[in-house]
Amino acid sequence: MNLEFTQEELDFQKSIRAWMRENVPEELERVSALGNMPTKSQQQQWERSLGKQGWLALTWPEQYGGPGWTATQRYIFDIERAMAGAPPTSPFGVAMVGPVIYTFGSPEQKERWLPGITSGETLWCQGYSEPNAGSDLASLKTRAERKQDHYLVNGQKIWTTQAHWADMMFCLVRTDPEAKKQQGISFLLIDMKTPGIEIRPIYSIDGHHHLNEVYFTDVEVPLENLVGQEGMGWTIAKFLLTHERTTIAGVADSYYALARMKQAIEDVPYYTDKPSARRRMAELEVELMALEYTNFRTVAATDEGKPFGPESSGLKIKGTELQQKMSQAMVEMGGLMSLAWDSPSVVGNESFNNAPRRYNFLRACTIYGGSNEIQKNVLAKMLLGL
Amino acid sequence: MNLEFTQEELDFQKSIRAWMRENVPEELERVSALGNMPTKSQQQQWERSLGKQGWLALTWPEQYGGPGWTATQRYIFDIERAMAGAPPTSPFGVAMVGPVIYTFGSPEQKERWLPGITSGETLWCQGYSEPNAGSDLASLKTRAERKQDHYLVNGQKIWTTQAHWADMMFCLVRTDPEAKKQQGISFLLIDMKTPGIEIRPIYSIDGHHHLNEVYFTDVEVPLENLVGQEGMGWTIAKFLLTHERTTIAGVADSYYALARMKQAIEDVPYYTDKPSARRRMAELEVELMALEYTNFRTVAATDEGKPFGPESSGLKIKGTELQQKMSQAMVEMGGLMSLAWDSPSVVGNESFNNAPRRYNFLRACTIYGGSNEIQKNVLAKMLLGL
Amino acid sequence: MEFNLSENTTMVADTARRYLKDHYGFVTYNEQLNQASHCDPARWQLMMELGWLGLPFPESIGGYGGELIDVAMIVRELGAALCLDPYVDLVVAPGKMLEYIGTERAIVVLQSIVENDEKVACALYDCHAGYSVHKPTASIRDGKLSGQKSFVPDGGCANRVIATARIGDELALLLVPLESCEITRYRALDGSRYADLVFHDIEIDDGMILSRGAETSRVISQVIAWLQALDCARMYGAANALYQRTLEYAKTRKQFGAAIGSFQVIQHYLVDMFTDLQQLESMLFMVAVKAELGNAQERDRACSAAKAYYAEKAVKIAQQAIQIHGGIGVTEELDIGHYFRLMTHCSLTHGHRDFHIDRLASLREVNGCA
Amino acid sequence: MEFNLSENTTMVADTARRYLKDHYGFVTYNEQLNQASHCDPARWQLMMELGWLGLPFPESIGGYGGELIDVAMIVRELGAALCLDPYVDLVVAPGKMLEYIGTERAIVVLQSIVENDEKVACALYDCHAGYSVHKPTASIRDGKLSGQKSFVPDGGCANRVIATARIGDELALLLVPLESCEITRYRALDGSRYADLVFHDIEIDDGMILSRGAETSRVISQVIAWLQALDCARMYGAANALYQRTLEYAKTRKQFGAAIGSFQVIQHYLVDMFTDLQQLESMLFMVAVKAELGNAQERDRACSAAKAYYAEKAVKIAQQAIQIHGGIGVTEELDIGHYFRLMTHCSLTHGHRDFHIDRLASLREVNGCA
Repeated sequence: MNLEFTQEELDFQKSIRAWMRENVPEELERVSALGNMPTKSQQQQWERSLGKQGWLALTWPEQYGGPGWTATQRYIFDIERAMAGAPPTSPFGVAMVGPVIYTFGSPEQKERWLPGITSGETLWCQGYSEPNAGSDLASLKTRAERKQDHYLVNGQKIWTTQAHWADMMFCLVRTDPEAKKQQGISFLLIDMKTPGIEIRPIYSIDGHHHLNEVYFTDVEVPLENLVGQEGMGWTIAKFLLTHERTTIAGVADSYYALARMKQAIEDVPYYTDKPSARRRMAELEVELMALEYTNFRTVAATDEGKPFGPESSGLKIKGTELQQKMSQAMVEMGGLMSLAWDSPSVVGNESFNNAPRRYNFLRACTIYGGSNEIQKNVLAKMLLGL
Repeated sequence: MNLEFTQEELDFQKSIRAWMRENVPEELERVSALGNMPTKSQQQQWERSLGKQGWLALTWPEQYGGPGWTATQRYIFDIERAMAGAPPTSPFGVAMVGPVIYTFGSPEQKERWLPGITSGETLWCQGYSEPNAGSDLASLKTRAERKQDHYLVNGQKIWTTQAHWADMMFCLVRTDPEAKKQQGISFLLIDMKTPGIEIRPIYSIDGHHHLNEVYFTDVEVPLENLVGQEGMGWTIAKFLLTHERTTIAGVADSYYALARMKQAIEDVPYYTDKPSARRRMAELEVELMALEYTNFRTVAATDEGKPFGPESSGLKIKGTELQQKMSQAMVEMGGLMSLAWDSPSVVGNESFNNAPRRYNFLRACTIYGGSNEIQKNVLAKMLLGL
Repeated sequence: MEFNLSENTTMVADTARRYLKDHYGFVTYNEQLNQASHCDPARWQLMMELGWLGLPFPESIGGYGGELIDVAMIVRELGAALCLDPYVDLVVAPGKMLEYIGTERAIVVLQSIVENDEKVACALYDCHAGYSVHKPTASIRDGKLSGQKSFVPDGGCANRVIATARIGDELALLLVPLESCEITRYRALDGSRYADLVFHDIEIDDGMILSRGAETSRVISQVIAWLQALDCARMYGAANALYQRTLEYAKTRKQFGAAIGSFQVIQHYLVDMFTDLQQLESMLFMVAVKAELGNAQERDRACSAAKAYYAEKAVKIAQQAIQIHGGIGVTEELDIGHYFRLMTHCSLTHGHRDFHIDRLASLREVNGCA
Repeated sequence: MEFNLSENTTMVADTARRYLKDHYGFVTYNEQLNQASHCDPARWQLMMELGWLGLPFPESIGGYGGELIDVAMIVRELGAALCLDPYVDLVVAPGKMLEYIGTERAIVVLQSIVENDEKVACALYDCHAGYSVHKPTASIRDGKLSGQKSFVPDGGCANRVIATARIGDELALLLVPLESCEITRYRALDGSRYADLVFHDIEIDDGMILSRGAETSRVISQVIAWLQALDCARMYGAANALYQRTLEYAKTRKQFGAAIGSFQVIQHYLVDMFTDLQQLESMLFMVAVKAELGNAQERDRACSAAKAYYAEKAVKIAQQAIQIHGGIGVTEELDIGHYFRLMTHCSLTHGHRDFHIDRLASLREVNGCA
């Protein structure tokens, strides 16, 4: 049992902290400090600067462009990144399609797609959900028909985050309509500039445009954009679910949010109820510590080459519940200040003015990637044997 | 919309309050003030004194010995009873078997059993649950075989509250083992002194003896103790579930508990955290008010001769949840004082010393009479149409 | 005790529901959301014809002598319809303020509101003075008003505001033309139009002082109690709409080959929403009666209990409505998310949960319980 | 970072588990529950042979130099077995107190504990002074001790107590023979044996004063931190036992023709218990390491966070265990209800949830967050 970082890790932390201090753009810090989301260019500029350092594809094997860090180093990096006010990197390239390509892809696919991910040049989006395949993903209907030299894709995806930013989409499609539910599904890479793709924005209740519907009408996708074999889509999707969980709990960003919360209260000259706000923050901090140390255990186990233990199974559920709870606390502590939705000037305190946007946005975090109810169903079956 | 009592009701309240002041024995008040349960003789003495007034069978038609009060009067009575430190009356005779007998019983049965209930002389217990028929009551196995001039009863009941006090048990038994689950069940009255009945105490985690197992070995029950027809047991059981709900939420006793809680905190000379205790009590009071006014609506509807509306459906769930929450708050506010389980002298404060017993006892209130999970299943089906 | 709505109140509620069904849908709402003024003249005219403008006020001044419960039933329907028409902000709030002030001057202004001749808003809060309405930072010195007001719900269309300010140690209510203030307008969380005001040494003549001294605090408290009750009414309308829509969705939305309402966990979520909704309705009846009581203790206890309860339970209903709807629930395209914002909004106006729990805890000290 | 138990600690835990399996079952527990003394000589002898009496103390004084985590793993197993042997109360608590005092006199007493020559308890709390251990009401005047102590966990068998008292403005730790006190003995909520003491002008000679002055407070705080961590260890053992038993029950108990574990609501209850249990385990590791830190701020932050978390989540697990078990869970006949009482008990010792949240909130003010 040893909860301290080694001297090497502390040195690493110091160097990352110093780099962050130099390199996180001030405007990005400000975006984070207010609980906002970066614009496409802010996000991409930031990811490119990480890419230049080789710090983007953190979990990847070195041969594909990973930095060769331990899980502990990645965790330290994540803390320093968050506390410096930088946003998390977009998961679609680095955390999702990248590992799929270097695990299941052909040598040509690796060569073609991986460099754009590690450099932050290519932006990806994820084409999984469909209108009638939400929690029940295996019901998806988007059809990819194999023609002479291409797949002909027809159908519709929904809830596609950043589709309007993306260069590429990785997509689950049905290649065999005869096969049973999970079996006819394949994993396809689609260039978002291909004719026949139409993107319709969906505005979220934080007032912003993150999500989209994507319509495919006779979209021709080269055969070489199939990853693995036809019918392997479901296997690949499951592979992603068990991949890397050391930051899934969002501990680093939650600590940053807690720090912002405390700052906001101190910043309001006449804040009337500091003792009660402090108690509430202490309650949140307790939950955050429990999550943090559970997360530490997953990180430490990863560094020892162990498989994810049962302690990691609740990280997504607990992490998202806590994010929601914290954002709600922020809104409530803001009182009337939380009502100023789009005031051109600060009303009382800007962090509180912005708080409801984050609160609203985070309602989705217990829904996407498998709702917490679905997560619990799976845990009951897989882990508890019920 | 009128939330005031009429002048008549206020006068009624005044007279009940005066009577309670005169007639609630001091030792009974003390029992309640400490959150304890009365002994058999305390309970029976109290019920007899109500019986003498004609105030025991409150909901019954006057012809059978009811006082002819409105639901509002009964509600007022309940408040005054509770706030005077008197315990609720045992439900088994007055609220359960009595209404069954005057609704389904023969003239002879009415004449024989009802007077003992209205006077408080006969104590009843309820023989429903069995070891393998808890939430799933219809699985019960206790067999009553029809012989020449009696039923021969064999089997076992469990969780029988006050069986060791009771003169009589009303009992669900299986008279037709061939019939489908609910259909072969009958409703039988059994004299607890009949040979072949054995009572085994079950101690609860409050340290007291309320519950029992009751074993029947070749117990002969006269044929005339069958209520209604054979096979009507399930119908009768369901009738009871929809009967009178104006005090099911336990509002009166919860207000009394809240008052005791406040008193206990004021009584401890060096209580360190009064502001936080007061906030916590305010939170409980808010929930109690919501329950109180929902309960008022049921009372008022009853007086207008309306059937129970949807507002009454959650009363048991909400009422029991709140009782548990309040008793937990009491234990927690007591801090170390709540640890003195059986000290011969007061340690700090006697109400806090006793608090865990009530807290422990009340764990059962979300379980008995159909667990809250079962209640929710039923509401989902019956009321929400799911 | 009697919990039935009177025939008259039922009629008011039914009429409101029909009127909104005919004149205000989700499309209307979305249009209004993007408009700078929320006082649609046609609908305002209709509201006047329905008698809403006079409803909350005594017949003696040209009103219809309605009770708080009547107004609450209208506001409940406004909440259920997501309607942003600033009826409470520009009629009820300033109107009750003027009625309670009761001076000849005040009644004249009230009558102009009732007759739809002008729009008056209330400016009671500062930008960080929390919920304390009795200690404004704005003040009058040497006949000049300076200071600021925030969170003024004027629908983007008021021409005057009733504002609190201090004159020496005294609390006062002033009637200030908006054109004399520096104004920043913005959209509030629920989509309504708010304004922040700065007073730059505005000349105040005696005619602009509606009320001053001890009486003023009492008037404000009475009006705030009305507004707290109406917050609950609006939230109830929204919570009920959310519950109905979510139940319907659970019955029709299929996943894994079955309606999601067939899953036990979803069933229990919905039962919890339903039972909470019943209790929310009880609390609405309770506060709608008690918020107009003369006994300040009982009134404030009722208002704080109701708002604290709503801030927890109605908000929880809105959260669960989104969770059960899944992705579609967090979009601007469906009304669910809009109700959700409304709910958060109303849980923060006129005291959030902490404020009300604290007030109850201090009232208890005086009052004893039950 | 490394969360594995050392080989040595693992051995300590395994040995404890085997020892308890062989020597302590639910039957033993029920017997002990009704005994006036909880110091079974045979088991005490075995504990000594297992090295438990010396484990928490430095080798220099005849101990085995174990760390808090080693002791925590023993206490976890004691919790899991419902064992009432007052190992923490009569060995760890007084022993660490004496070790930290560190005077020759104190070490002599510590050695007599380690060698099983006497039983010493700690008397730190008053009957209504809450959790403030630094301001006892007992005091010494003119060489005589008067006042009282409550909640002294002496297992019904201590012969001396280490008690806090004031000498003028100074805090002191005294070693008082129990025979000189008026004693009331009783059973505590978890079934352990407690005593209340009254001091009637007991003559105190200098040899009875173990420590006085500023140092004393520091010593007490260090010991309390150990005890808070061990509360968590005991609760973890109980919570894990409850979870395991409840999962097993859900798989075997049939209602409506199916195992109750097949119902989705029960499944989600159990998943919540399981994920909470994982986090409880993490917090146990955390506090077991940090509660022996020299940095008082970090130590107290860790202890308060852990105890506040346990008071909520471990208690919730115990409540759910009963709810899922149904009727049988509220009886004395099954161990479930006994674990439930243990859990409530430990959530109240050495600070309840409110106390710890308040302490964290005030530490934050000094510390800043994370």
